[in-house]
Amino acid sequence: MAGDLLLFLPEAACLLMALALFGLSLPRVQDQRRVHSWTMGLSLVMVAAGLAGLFQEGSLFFEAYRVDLFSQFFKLLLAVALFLVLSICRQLTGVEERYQPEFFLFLTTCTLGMMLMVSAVELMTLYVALELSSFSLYILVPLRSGDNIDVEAGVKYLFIGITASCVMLFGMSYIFGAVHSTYLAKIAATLPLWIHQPGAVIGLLLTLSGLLFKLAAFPFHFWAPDVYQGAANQVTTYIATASKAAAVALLIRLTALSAGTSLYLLDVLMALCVASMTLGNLAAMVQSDLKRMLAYSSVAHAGYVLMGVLTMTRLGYSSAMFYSLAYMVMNFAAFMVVVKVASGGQDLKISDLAGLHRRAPLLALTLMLALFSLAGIPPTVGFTGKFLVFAAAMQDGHFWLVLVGMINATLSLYYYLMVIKAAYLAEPAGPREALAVSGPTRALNYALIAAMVYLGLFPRQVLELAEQAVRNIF
Amino acid sequence: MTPVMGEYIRPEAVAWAAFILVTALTFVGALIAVLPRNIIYNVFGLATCILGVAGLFIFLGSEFLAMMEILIYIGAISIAIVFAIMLSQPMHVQIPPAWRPKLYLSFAVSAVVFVAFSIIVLRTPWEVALERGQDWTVRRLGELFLTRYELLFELISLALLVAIIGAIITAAALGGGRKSEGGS
Amino acid sequence: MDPVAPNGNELLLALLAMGLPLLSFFLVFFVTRPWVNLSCAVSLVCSGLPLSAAVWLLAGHWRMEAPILWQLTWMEGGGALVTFGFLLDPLSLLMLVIVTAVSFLVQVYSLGYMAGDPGKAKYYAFLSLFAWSMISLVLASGLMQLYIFWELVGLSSYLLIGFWHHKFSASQAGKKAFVMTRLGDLGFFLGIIVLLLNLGDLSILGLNQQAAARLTPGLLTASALLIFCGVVGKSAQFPLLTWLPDAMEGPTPVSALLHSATMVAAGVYLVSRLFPFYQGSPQALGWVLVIGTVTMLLSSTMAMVAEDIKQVWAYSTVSQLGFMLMGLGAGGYFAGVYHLATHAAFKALLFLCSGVFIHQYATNDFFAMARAGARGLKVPMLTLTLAGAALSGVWPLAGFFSKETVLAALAELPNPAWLWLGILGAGLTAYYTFRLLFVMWRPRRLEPPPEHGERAGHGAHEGHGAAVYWVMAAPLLVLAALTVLLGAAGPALQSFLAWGRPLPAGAHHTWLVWASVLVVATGAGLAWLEFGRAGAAQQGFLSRMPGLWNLFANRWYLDWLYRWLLDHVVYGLFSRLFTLNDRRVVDGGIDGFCRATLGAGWLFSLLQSGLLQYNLFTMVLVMALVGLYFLLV
Amino acid sequence: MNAGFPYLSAILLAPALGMLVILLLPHGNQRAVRWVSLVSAVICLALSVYLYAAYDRAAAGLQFVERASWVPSLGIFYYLAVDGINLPMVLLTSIVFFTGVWTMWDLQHRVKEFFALMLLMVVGVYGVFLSLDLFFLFVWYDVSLFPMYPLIAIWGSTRKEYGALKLTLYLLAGSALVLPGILYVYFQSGLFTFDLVQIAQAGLPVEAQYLGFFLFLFGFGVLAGLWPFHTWSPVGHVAAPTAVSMIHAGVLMKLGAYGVLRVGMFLCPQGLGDWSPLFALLATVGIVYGAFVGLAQTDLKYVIGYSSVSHMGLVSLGLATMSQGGLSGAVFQMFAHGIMTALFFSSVGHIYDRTHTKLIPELGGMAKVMPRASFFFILAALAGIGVPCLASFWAELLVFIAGYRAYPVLGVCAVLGLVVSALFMLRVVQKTFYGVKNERFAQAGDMTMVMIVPRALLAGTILLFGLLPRLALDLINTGVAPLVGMFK
Amino acid sequence: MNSLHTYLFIALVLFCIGLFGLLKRRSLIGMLISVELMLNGAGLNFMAFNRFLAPDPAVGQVAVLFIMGIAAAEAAIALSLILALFRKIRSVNVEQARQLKG
Repeated sequence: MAGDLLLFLPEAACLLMALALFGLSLPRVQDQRRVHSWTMGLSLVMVAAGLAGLFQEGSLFFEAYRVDLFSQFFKLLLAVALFLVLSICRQLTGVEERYQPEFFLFLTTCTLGMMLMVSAVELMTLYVALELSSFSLYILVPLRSGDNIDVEAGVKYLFIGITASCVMLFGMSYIFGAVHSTYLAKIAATLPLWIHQPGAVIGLLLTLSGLLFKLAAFPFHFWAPDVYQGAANQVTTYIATASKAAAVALLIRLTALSAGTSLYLLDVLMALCVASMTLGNLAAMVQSDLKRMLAYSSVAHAGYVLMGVLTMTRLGYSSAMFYSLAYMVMNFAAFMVVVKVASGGQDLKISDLAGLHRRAPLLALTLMLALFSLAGIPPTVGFTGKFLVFAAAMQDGHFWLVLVGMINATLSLYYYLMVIKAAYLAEPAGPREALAVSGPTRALNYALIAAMVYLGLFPRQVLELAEQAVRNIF
Repeated sequence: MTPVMGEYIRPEAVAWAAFILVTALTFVGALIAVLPRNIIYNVFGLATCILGVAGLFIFLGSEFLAMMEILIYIGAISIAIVFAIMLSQPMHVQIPPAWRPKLYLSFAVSAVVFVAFSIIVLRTPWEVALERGQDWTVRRLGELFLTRYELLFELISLALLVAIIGAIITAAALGGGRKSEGGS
Repeated sequence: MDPVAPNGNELLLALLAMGLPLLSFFLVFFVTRPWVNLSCAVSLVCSGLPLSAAVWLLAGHWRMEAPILWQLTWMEGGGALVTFGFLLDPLSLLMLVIVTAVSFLVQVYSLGYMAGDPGKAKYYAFLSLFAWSMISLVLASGLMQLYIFWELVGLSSYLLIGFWHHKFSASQAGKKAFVMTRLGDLGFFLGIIVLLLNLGDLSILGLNQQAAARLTPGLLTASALLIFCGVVGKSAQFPLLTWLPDAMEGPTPVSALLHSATMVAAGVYLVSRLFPFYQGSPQALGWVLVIGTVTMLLSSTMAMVAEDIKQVWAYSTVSQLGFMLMGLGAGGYFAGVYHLATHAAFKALLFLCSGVFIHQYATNDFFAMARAGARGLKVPMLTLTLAGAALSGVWPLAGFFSKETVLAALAELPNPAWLWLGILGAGLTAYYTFRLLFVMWRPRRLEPPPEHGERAGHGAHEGHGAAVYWVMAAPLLVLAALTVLLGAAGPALQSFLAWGRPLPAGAHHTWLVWASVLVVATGAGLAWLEFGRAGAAQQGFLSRMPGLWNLFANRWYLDWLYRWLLDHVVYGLFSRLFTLNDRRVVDGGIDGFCRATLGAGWLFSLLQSGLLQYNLFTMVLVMALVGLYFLLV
Repeated sequence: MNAGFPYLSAILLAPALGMLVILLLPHGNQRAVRWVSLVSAVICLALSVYLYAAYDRAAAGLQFVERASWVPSLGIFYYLAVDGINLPMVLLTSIVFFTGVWTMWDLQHRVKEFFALMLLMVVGVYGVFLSLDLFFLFVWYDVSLFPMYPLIAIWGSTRKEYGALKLTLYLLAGSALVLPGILYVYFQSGLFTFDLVQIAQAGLPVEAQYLGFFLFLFGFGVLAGLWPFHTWSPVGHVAAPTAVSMIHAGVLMKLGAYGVLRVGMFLCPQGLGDWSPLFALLATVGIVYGAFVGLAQTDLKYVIGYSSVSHMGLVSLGLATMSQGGLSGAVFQMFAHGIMTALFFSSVGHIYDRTHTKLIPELGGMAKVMPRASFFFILAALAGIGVPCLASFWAELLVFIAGYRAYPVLGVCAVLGLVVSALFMLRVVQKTFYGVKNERFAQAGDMTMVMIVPRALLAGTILLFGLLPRLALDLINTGVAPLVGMFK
Repeated sequence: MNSLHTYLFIALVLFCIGLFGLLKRRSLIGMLISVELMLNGAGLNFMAFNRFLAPDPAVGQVAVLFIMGIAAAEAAIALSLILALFRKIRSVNVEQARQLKG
């Protein structure tokens, strides 16, 4: 049982943290600082647990739960993402003070749901874990204080979410019908029997839709702009980083079921990939709200990830894994700046960044690097991620897809440059005081810059880890 | 039932009648749940439909599930919806008729989905499993919950917990006492 | 005649001649420019020594047996081998002496002429640059080297014409000269490439000896004509002749050096240099003859109506160059070269004399000069007359003999028309030369000498009038001596140029001598009637024919044609259209594409209408399409 | 392989470290920023000159090789080496970099950021020239491009934001073709290595070369100013600050041509054959077109921008001939044009600094006002016209010969373009520097001796290589020769 | 009545009616009701496959049970959110919640 516990270590830590936060949320009056410190401490423990559990392998709960490098990689990613998001929650101005423990609680349960999700190898478990994380987010989105848009965003998120989950369930039922099992391992084992059954393939596709929703890929992306804009900045950060990573993980696991033998699936995924990239990038060009723009850009990035996934090769999967890591780092860096600049928790227009280079040079630098990284400019991690994804697609012979991807990357540069322009060139209308950047934030900035460049130039270790992870998904 | 009766009303016929009844209940309920503009009819439609589905579950061999279906959907969900309706909108206010094209488009796209999926269902050679267990007892379900679906069981309780806390926070706290006259 | 390598002495002298002016250019331009006198001294030394070297070489090789060749690889790549070196043979030695001599004399003369000019040091630097390029051109052992220095000569010309660049016309003229000669060089360059690609050898000796044998006649003619395009540009032949009169905007010594004696003669030199090559293609020589003739007549007519003294000499230069080309085109190698040599002497002299007047009276109009009392300046006036007589071909001056040889060469041609045209040209030359001389000698109204301050020509040089005058006069005397003496040197030069062997003696046409003397006398007499005799109106017969007068004064509307072509075709059509295309089509297309992209973005963002159900509708629609697609596959 | 001191890495690292140091310097310490930049520039220059001298021309081939595995699973190598093609480019970069830093010495506005970005850009440029690994080549290629945006948009002039945006998007659109091309080649070669030399030696399937060259031609061609994808270049030149224009026109445009040569032609020598007529046609159109459009411009920098289009067309034409002479000429032209344009822009930069205008009609008689600046500009113009004994003459000579040999009609058109370019260069010189001076600028002031140094270096280089072309050509010929062998 | 396809069709009809409602209804509560129909359709599918094909008859039942649980939780959250929205904009009409767009 001790071995089992070790296998379950990250989840256990997360659960523990959730319990602790639940306890913290009970008293009527809380000291916000203390809660935050506790949360940070606990999430650090979680990161440690994630690290400790990185190379564990095994299976739990009657084969419904599988611990392997693949899942542990993503768990570590999730733990780190949670830690990072919590680290910018010190001044939680976007959320009313008395709900802050709950806020942390839901972040934690969401993370827990995703951690379980990446390890789940049984469809129902997977589904329920997915719902657990979704529920937490449904609640986190409208927790923002102030505007009306938060609830509206929450409602839209919820309805698109439950529609997607209905579709997903419907698809699962077809898979169940065709394969007679909900265990991924069995499904994969009987691949030749079902792959040419229309019901099964459609079922798989519909199942994927739930994950495409999480990933905000076309056509399940409609929530993204609204939620990004409507939710509190920190929540948006979380949605933009952690939940994407988990979605990628599941997408890989589920797509891998078909082992690349269904041309139909490939075609549909390619179409969605192209549509996501194009639509996201084009729509992002005309945005004036920074978070909304980043939302559309996340739609485009969902397309890039899909490009890696749809190749259904090892290189493709490992590149998608790398990309999700890259995406997490760079997107977090961008949102961190958003959170810091919008210190009142308000929404941030792109034009509000004017004069940032003087108000906070370090933040401006981080933002610029993050945006260049998102645009896929070397030597940042975003480029390396894109490069790997494109390489995977090219290896599979999707020349045109790569071309479209590159053209899209160029398009995307336009709106990223607009932001950089605002931060570096535009002068604010009135005098704005310098932004105070605290020591830890400074350190965080340096760390992020270093991470973006280091991972961009030295992808070797992570890449090898990812390759090792995808070698044995089932 | 006497044997005499049995000669007139054969079990198959009864079963057929019952099946048609539950199917009709399901469809009619579903339509009522969707079509009328008055929201309270829709809830009744949902309840009717649920009854039909519960009947279908019985036909499919699981009385337990039928019971749970009624319990959860009618007992919990429908009631909650009714409360929500009462809290949210005055029932006598008629909602203006819908924009026509939206109706047609919705119908068209749903119909296309229906046709497409029907053909897919028909084209799929659904295969029967080689070995089939026959243990339909509730006991077996309970066993599974504690063994194979242990994690699932825990998970769903966690999910429900989260949902409840969330619902409390959202419904009780959000918007209450704060500026509330916004919106268009 | 296989070439031999130079001995140490020859090598040293030749390299000295080639290298010193370059050294002087760098020294003066980059180092000594702030010290004007030092700069002049450096430059003078560096042009005097090459002159001595040239004379030494000429004297030492008066009876040379074989050409002396020395060369280094300058650049190599892609089948093109560019050598740098020198080829000493009679022609190049003769030309070297001419170039260095005129160059040195002009530099001496400029001491006075440019006195007080703020850019004097720079001027000397440019002169040195020119001397270097010209000497290297003359001595070039390969066609490519010749071409390179040919271009550099053009560059020096550009710099020197535009030397007073604050004058708009000067910079305009410089530009025009550069671009027009460049146009000709285009052909020259293409000709070189044709030869290079088909022959693989660009050495002058090789070309002269083997080209005719190794090239097909068509290619030979084509390349010869292409190369001749360069000559047309550089020697201001028809139709590229109008830059040379404009080039008179430069300082007068520059006109003397570049635009009469040496640089423009480079074209003629090139044809002589490649004479055996040209002989391989009678068609090409025929074209040379035609172009030369046309040019000679056209520019003579222009000279007849010009009132600017430098313009007259410029037109006459053009026409004399055409005359040389006629000689060459007629097969008279010696005729062309001889006329080149004598022309260098008397034309430089003409310009330098005119320079004195211009310097003195601050005007270019010889009518005005005459009225101002030009004939009071004895030395220049006498030398001017001498040189003018030489130009007209008055016995026993140099011009007479060289002109005779050319006419003799023309007389060899089967078609007598060429000869008559040549004689007609000689008559015209005599007419316009004497027209000028008579005007100068016999002004109608003598004005009182202008106030001292009014003749502030090119700077403040009042202080040292006499010294300046004599510095300028000394070179005149030297050149005048040459003008007289060269006539007698004809036979010697002829045997020198023919490697010491007597040329096959052409028939000596006594009647020809008389005919030309008669024509010259007629021309001069006409000029006397109109300009010289007492009571003459000093109005040429052409002024009574306004149509012709306008045609001649407007240079046969050649400039107008070029202007029109430039304005309407180059600027108005090509440049404007290309620019419009660039703005509207190429760049506008890109901008339009970007706008369209943004528009597409706007359209897509409309999908996000805020209405939840439209979004759901899209989702379902895509699902339906995916389902349908499956059915179709 | 030369063991020993890693010269090439040192060249790459010097500006990179310089950038880091600058970033870490406290704000407001502008002196230190300048000195750090200058020191790194001097180090690069010294190393480049040393390499240029120390390269063994007799042995030829790749020298000073540094090769290490980077990501073994993908076959990415850290692979630096020089041969006769990229060594002149490295020298060019060093010279322009050094002079660029010196030229911007008096910059006052946001100094730290400027020099940091400039150093970053230079790192990228060195990286492209030195790397023989496709992955790294592309990485550095983009690294050299993206600092352009802030550099132009912040410190630029006329329509700077528009120009910066256009340039950046355009160039990265070009790289959108290059990356698929690289990946395509990577997989088509079947070697799973990004090592350019290996792929070139193994040879690609001919069909793959066909598509591959197309991608490289148009991808890199955009940066080389290939017609009709050139419009970013004048707009960008006009907007950019002096040093950026210098580096941009002087070096960055060469990256494009270098890319076509090093990647496109080395990897796809057979695919080139089918494209070369088109390539040559576009190049020639560019030559003539650039010259004609240049005629109509009234902004000094636009004129230079279009002359760059024209001159880079010569480079392309040289490449398209696929012959020893054409390639040598193209490489030499890259070098010569780089130095020449840098001189152009640094002179114009001075004029603009002093008069705050670069419109030709407003200027006039500048030769009187600032004779030194005028001298350098006119020298550059003469080099641009192709006056002998200045570096670009030799390059143009080789290109014309090769161009005429391969495509006689296009060759003649290209030579014709040269006359037009003479016309417009001289027109600019006449209108700007000669004629009546504008009294408004009478007190504008000439270059000081300190400011002359970088210009003199550039001018000296033009003269040196013009008088002694073998200094470059002997080297370039060795680099080009193996490639010519591959065409057969 | 004893055929798989019958049930699959019934489920599909339910699902599509739900879809139709989801797209058509403007009341958020009405949309929620439609979603419940869709979930039931999915559940019915599970049970149908369970009855006719699956090796272990418990699996489908378990799935349906969990679907119900999820549906209940979803309904709870959805209703509370709808109420919160109602407090803010005084309406449950989805067409009036359109501040977020573009």
